[in-house]
Amino acid sequence: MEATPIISFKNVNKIYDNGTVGLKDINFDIPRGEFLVVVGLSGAGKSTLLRTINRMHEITSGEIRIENEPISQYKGRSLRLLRRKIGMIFQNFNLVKRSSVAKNVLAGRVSYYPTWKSILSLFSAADKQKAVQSLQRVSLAEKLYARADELSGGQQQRVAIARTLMQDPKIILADEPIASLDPLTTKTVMDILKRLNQEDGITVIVNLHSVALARAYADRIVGLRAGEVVYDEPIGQVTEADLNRVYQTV
Amino acid sequence: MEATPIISFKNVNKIYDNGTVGLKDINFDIPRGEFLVVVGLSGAGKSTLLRTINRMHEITSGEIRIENEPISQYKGRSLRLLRRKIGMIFQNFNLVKRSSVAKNVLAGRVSYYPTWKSILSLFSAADKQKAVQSLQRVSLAEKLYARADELSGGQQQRVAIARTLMQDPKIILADEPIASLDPLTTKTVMDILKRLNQEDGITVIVNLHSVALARAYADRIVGLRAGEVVYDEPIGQVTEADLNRVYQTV
Amino acid sequence: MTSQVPQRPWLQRWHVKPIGWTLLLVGLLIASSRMTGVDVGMFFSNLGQFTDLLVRMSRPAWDYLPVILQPLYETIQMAILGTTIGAAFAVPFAVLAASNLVHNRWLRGIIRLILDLVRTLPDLLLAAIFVAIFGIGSTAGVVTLAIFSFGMVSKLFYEVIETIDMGPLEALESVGANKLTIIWYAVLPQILNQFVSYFLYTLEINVRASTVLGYLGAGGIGVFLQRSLNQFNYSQTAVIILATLVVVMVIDGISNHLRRVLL
Amino acid sequence: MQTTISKEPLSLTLWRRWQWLLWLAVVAVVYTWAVTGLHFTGLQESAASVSRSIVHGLVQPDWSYVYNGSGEDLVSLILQTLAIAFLGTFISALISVPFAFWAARSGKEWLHVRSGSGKVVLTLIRTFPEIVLAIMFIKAVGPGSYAGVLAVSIHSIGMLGKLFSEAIENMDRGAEEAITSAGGNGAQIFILATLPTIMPEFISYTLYRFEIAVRSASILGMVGAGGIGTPMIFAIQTRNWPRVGIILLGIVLMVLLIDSLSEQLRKRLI
Amino acid sequence: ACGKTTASTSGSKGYTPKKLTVEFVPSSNAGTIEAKAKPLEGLLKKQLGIPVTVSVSTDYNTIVEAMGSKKVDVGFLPPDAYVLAHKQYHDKVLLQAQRYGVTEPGDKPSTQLVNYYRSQILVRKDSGIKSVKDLKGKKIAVQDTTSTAGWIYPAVEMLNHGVNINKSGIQTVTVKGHDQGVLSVYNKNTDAAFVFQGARNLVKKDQKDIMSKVVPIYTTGKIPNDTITARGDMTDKWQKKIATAFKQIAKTKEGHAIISSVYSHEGYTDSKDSNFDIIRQYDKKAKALDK
Ligand SMILES: Nc1ncnc2c1ncn2[C@@H]1O[C@H](COP(=O)(O)OP(=O)(O)OP(=O)(O)O)[C@@H](O)[C@H]1O
Ligand SMILES: Nc1ncnc2c1ncn2[C@@H]1O[C@H](COP(=O)(O)OP(=O)(O)OP(=O)(O)O)[C@@H](O)[C@H]1O
Ligand SMILES: [Mg+2]
Ligand SMILES: [Mg+2]
Repeated sequence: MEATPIISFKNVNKIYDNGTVGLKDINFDIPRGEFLVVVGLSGAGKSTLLRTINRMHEITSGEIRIENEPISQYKGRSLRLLRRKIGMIFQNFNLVKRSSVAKNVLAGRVSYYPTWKSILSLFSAADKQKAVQSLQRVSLAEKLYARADELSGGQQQRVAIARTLMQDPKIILADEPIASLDPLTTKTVMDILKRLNQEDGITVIVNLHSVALARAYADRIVGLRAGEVVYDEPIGQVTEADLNRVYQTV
Repeated sequence: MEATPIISFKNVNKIYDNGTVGLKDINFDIPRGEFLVVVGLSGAGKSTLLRTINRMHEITSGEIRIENEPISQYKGRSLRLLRRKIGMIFQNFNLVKRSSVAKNVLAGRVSYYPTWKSILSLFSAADKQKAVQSLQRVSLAEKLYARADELSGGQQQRVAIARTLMQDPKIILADEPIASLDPLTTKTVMDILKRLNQEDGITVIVNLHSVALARAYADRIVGLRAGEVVYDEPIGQVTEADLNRVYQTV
Repeated sequence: MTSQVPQRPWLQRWHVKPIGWTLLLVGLLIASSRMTGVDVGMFFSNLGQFTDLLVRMSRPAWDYLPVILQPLYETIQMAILGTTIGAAFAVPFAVLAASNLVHNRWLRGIIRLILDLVRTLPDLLLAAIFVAIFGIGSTAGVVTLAIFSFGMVSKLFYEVIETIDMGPLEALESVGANKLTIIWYAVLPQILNQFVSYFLYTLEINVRASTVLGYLGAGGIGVFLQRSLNQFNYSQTAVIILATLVVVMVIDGISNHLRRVLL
Repeated sequence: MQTTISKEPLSLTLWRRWQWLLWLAVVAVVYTWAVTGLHFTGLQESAASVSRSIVHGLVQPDWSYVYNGSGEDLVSLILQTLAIAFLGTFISALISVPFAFWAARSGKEWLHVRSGSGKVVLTLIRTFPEIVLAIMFIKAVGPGSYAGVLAVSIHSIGMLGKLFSEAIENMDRGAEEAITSAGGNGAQIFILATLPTIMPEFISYTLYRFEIAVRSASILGMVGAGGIGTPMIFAIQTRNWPRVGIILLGIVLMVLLIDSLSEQLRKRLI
Repeated sequence: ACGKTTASTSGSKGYTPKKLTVEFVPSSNAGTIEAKAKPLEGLLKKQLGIPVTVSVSTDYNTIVEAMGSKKVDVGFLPPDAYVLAHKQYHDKVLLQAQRYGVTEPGDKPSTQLVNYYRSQILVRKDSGIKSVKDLKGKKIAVQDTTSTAGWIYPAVEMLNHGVNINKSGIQTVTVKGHDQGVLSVYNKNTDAAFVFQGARNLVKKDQKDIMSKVVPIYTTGKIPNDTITARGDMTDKWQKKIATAFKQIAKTKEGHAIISSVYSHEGYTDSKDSNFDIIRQYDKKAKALDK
């Protein structure tokens, strides 16, 4: 397992068009099957970091490798195949509110279909079955035909996770998946992520504000400040004092 | 001090127009100078409880007394005077985003002025001075002339607190004042509330999701579930098990 | 792993709603095509005739420009005054018609009825009536545009007011402020920039409308548009259209800029 | 409690105050220009008697015109107006979609050349007088409501395209991102995320434009492009106020009905 | 819906309509007009034996353009519009409308059918203006510069009397519609107005005393009445057929009632292009006024 990391950052820098430094000289590896939590103040660069992994953002310099392949070379179809194996979960769920849960979940499968089929919603029976199973994994199968905007926040986030599962991802990126959820729902969502990590061996990377949650779920915590890694320790060695360093204002 | 409670609920019920039970047979007293935290799941009735205290919501039956006066009789000017002595802080700050911080803070003072004066922004020099002082108490005086939407979440919440201070309130009601703030800002805001409670003797009632925070700041914790008080203990006697009862799903 | 998979509701399984809507739409389309004698083939076979005028307009007679400058100014002036008067009257009505500020349903209902009625009056008819009352000229144009703008702006305004964030209102209410103060402190700052942008939007519409109003004698550039058409002098028509275009684009530009500045 | 405030924000306010004055000056100049530039005519000597006969005519509408089976009565012509507006708006909505994507500004493009040119084209279409359009179409397909339909459908692109493109600019890109990150290609993103997200606004704007088209279809009557407009203009020109009255009544009822129907539709669809 | 008009046009033989489209624009000197097309449709169909569609417009530009693009076969055009249509598309005048003449004072209809009308210069009776010469330095309400009765004729004839409307200190105010011209004099907004003879009748309903307060000081020469004009490429046979049809219609009781009440035409008389040379002359003179 230690052989090659599934993701590795080498001297990665990201400068936004307006000059804001998003990431500064990022260097670290993520081994296969890890549950990594990224913490940091608002604006520290957590979202930026996550989004460079599936090329939703382009980096300015350096190199990101996934399964030992530099990702900057991917284009068109190969980029879509890369994205297919990386599931992404968003803070605000990003569902099509007016479509049914079934449709939203099946949308996670689009990259397995030719365009015309997916546009006409001609999904195979097997995939429909898979959608039901994905929803069952997040205990939401009974909402299959409900419209997404009829669901509560926690339920919507679970639909988003089910959608991600449809991709059969090797990596899941979750950008503050539990902000604005209540403690109970938070626990449900984090537990599901942990289970996916442990049962299916999916590598999970989560951005969180809450240090308490990070300590409860992570294998390893990375702290960002102003785009730089200021902290990177396995969970056994995390101390209060270290984490406070992350939350120091600049 | 134990003489009369500053707020007391007697058999309070609140049923919304659409039939939802907001509060069910609420009975408890809040002594002057207490720091009370209300916890409960989403939809438990925390906001409803808070809002009945300054009559932003009307109750259906029962009686609420403030300083031994039943508040249901107030109308028009007397109601405005009641509200003046109760400061309210909102989860989403409720600032006028496009106005300056100064204007937002001074708005807390309007009930001391006749309409025409407040509309022409003819505030006395003393009150302008007071606005600066209020901002200094929340360490934000340097933002006096900034526009509210230029501030970060934590700064906006501090402006909202400064606005409340302008009222010279005897009671502060805070409805999830720290949701969606990062841990550092959360601490700042909660510390300010605690200081107001201890230094000025203002009675503070805060709705919170986080049990950890509740235990850190409260004198006493009240737990709601489905509109009912299921838990009411001074901070010394709070146990994990008790709190879990609050978070049981129904 | 055993939670229940629901039955797909009957309505959804047979796509009742989408099919129903589609049938209704197609039915209406067929009916109205019948009624208006739509014939797709004819349009395309006569495309040449359609473009004929465009070709004749493609050589604008620039020497006509000085002639139309004065009426163009007049059009802008009428539009500015008409829009301003209309918008000024619209503000109090909009406040009274907004359901989140006025809870008295009767008052709101009556105000809305008035606004709806005003809005239905065709601008052509207004122009004709005011020309009859005020005689030919700017007054009739200004009054027509004012009433037309009033109807339009008041609706846009109260819809904006209804979408404002009620938070600051609550905050001020909880501070103990009265209605007028609340409107001044919590409502106005929130809607000001939308008001400005709707004002400019209406101004733009009014500038364009005056090309039609001129037909009825309400002054402005429309008189010259009609004259050029009556003389079949399309190169003059082109100049008029281009000049109006410039005015509209300037207003559009100001509006975009202000929106960005005021945002 | 020391109360000094740093100088910097104060000087900022000073500039703001100046800026405010500057704006005020500009506005004052504009209004002075507007007011002094126009020659106002006061109330005419004949205004009273004219108004009286207008009011008299309006309160005593010409009921015989409502329906007489000739196909040239109020009811038939109002139906015709509705048909023109409906078809015209429908066609326009379809054509507007590509225009809207053309004119919508997106972060990526270079110097906004694409969206800028799209916006200019839409403005040109909007500014192009409906009457001239109607003449062009009458030349192509002959006088009648068909020409009216075409004129409405082209003219409406100007406004619908603008509204649509603004909706696209302001839309929530979340769902698009989700499909992108699931590996969807451009067409899949468009059909599965963009369209469902934007549809309610498109429909709502189309209904709004339909209401406007109903009201302004009367303009087309001026040039013989069908609808209730022609008899209205004739009645006005010959000062036949009872006739104007009944037409006005018809238009008001029609527009009120359309407004409330489309309000219902909007609620139902969104 | 308008038939295969283009297909049947072949070379010099000319165009034979299978289906006739007629468009109508009200003349500026009609007292009553109605936006009615159907009655005439029926009458013409009976006479010609082919389907007929009639439509109405308030603006003659569309008729001329539609005739130019062969979408309209026959148009009712005012004289000035005819001149332009002839120049652009070689359309051909078939008939001129007849109306009863107008007699002063009081704009009463005469008993004689004529194929011309006249223009008048109106002033207030109490204004002291007695002749064209008195108009110098005054304010005159005129129609658009394309209007025959509301600008061209009176302006040119004033020049014949030595008063150049553009030079003699005269201020012109362009108004819309002859009724507005009458009213502007009545309301003292202007000192005089150019209108067609009989325009005062338009406002008689609203202003009962119009005939006594506002009076003509000058009446111009004859202006040819509205035309019935056909597409230039129509065969002679059909031109004749259509002309005869209209004349027949005007003679029947039912037909006369309709054309009189809807278009205020009383009859039709044959016409030829040279009848309009007078208009062309006036146009030329009117253009020269500016120089
Ligand atoms: N598209 C962009 N263009 C320019 N600057 C950006 C852009 N997106 C983010 N930034 C800036 O980059 C920095 C890092 O942003 P990022 O969104 O990664 O922070 P974050 O840690 O996710 O914060 P949060 O907790 O608020 O989500 C911030 O200063 C932000 O303002
Ligand atoms: N205006 C209203 N009309 C009808 N029902 C309402 C209204 N406001 C709240 N409710 C209902 O009353 C119950 C209590 O709501 P309340 O807002 O007090 O909950 P809460 O504890 O503050 O929840 P949260 O943590 O989500 O803010 C909920 O079931 C809610 O749906
Ligand atoms: Mg982020
Ligand atoms: Mg709440």
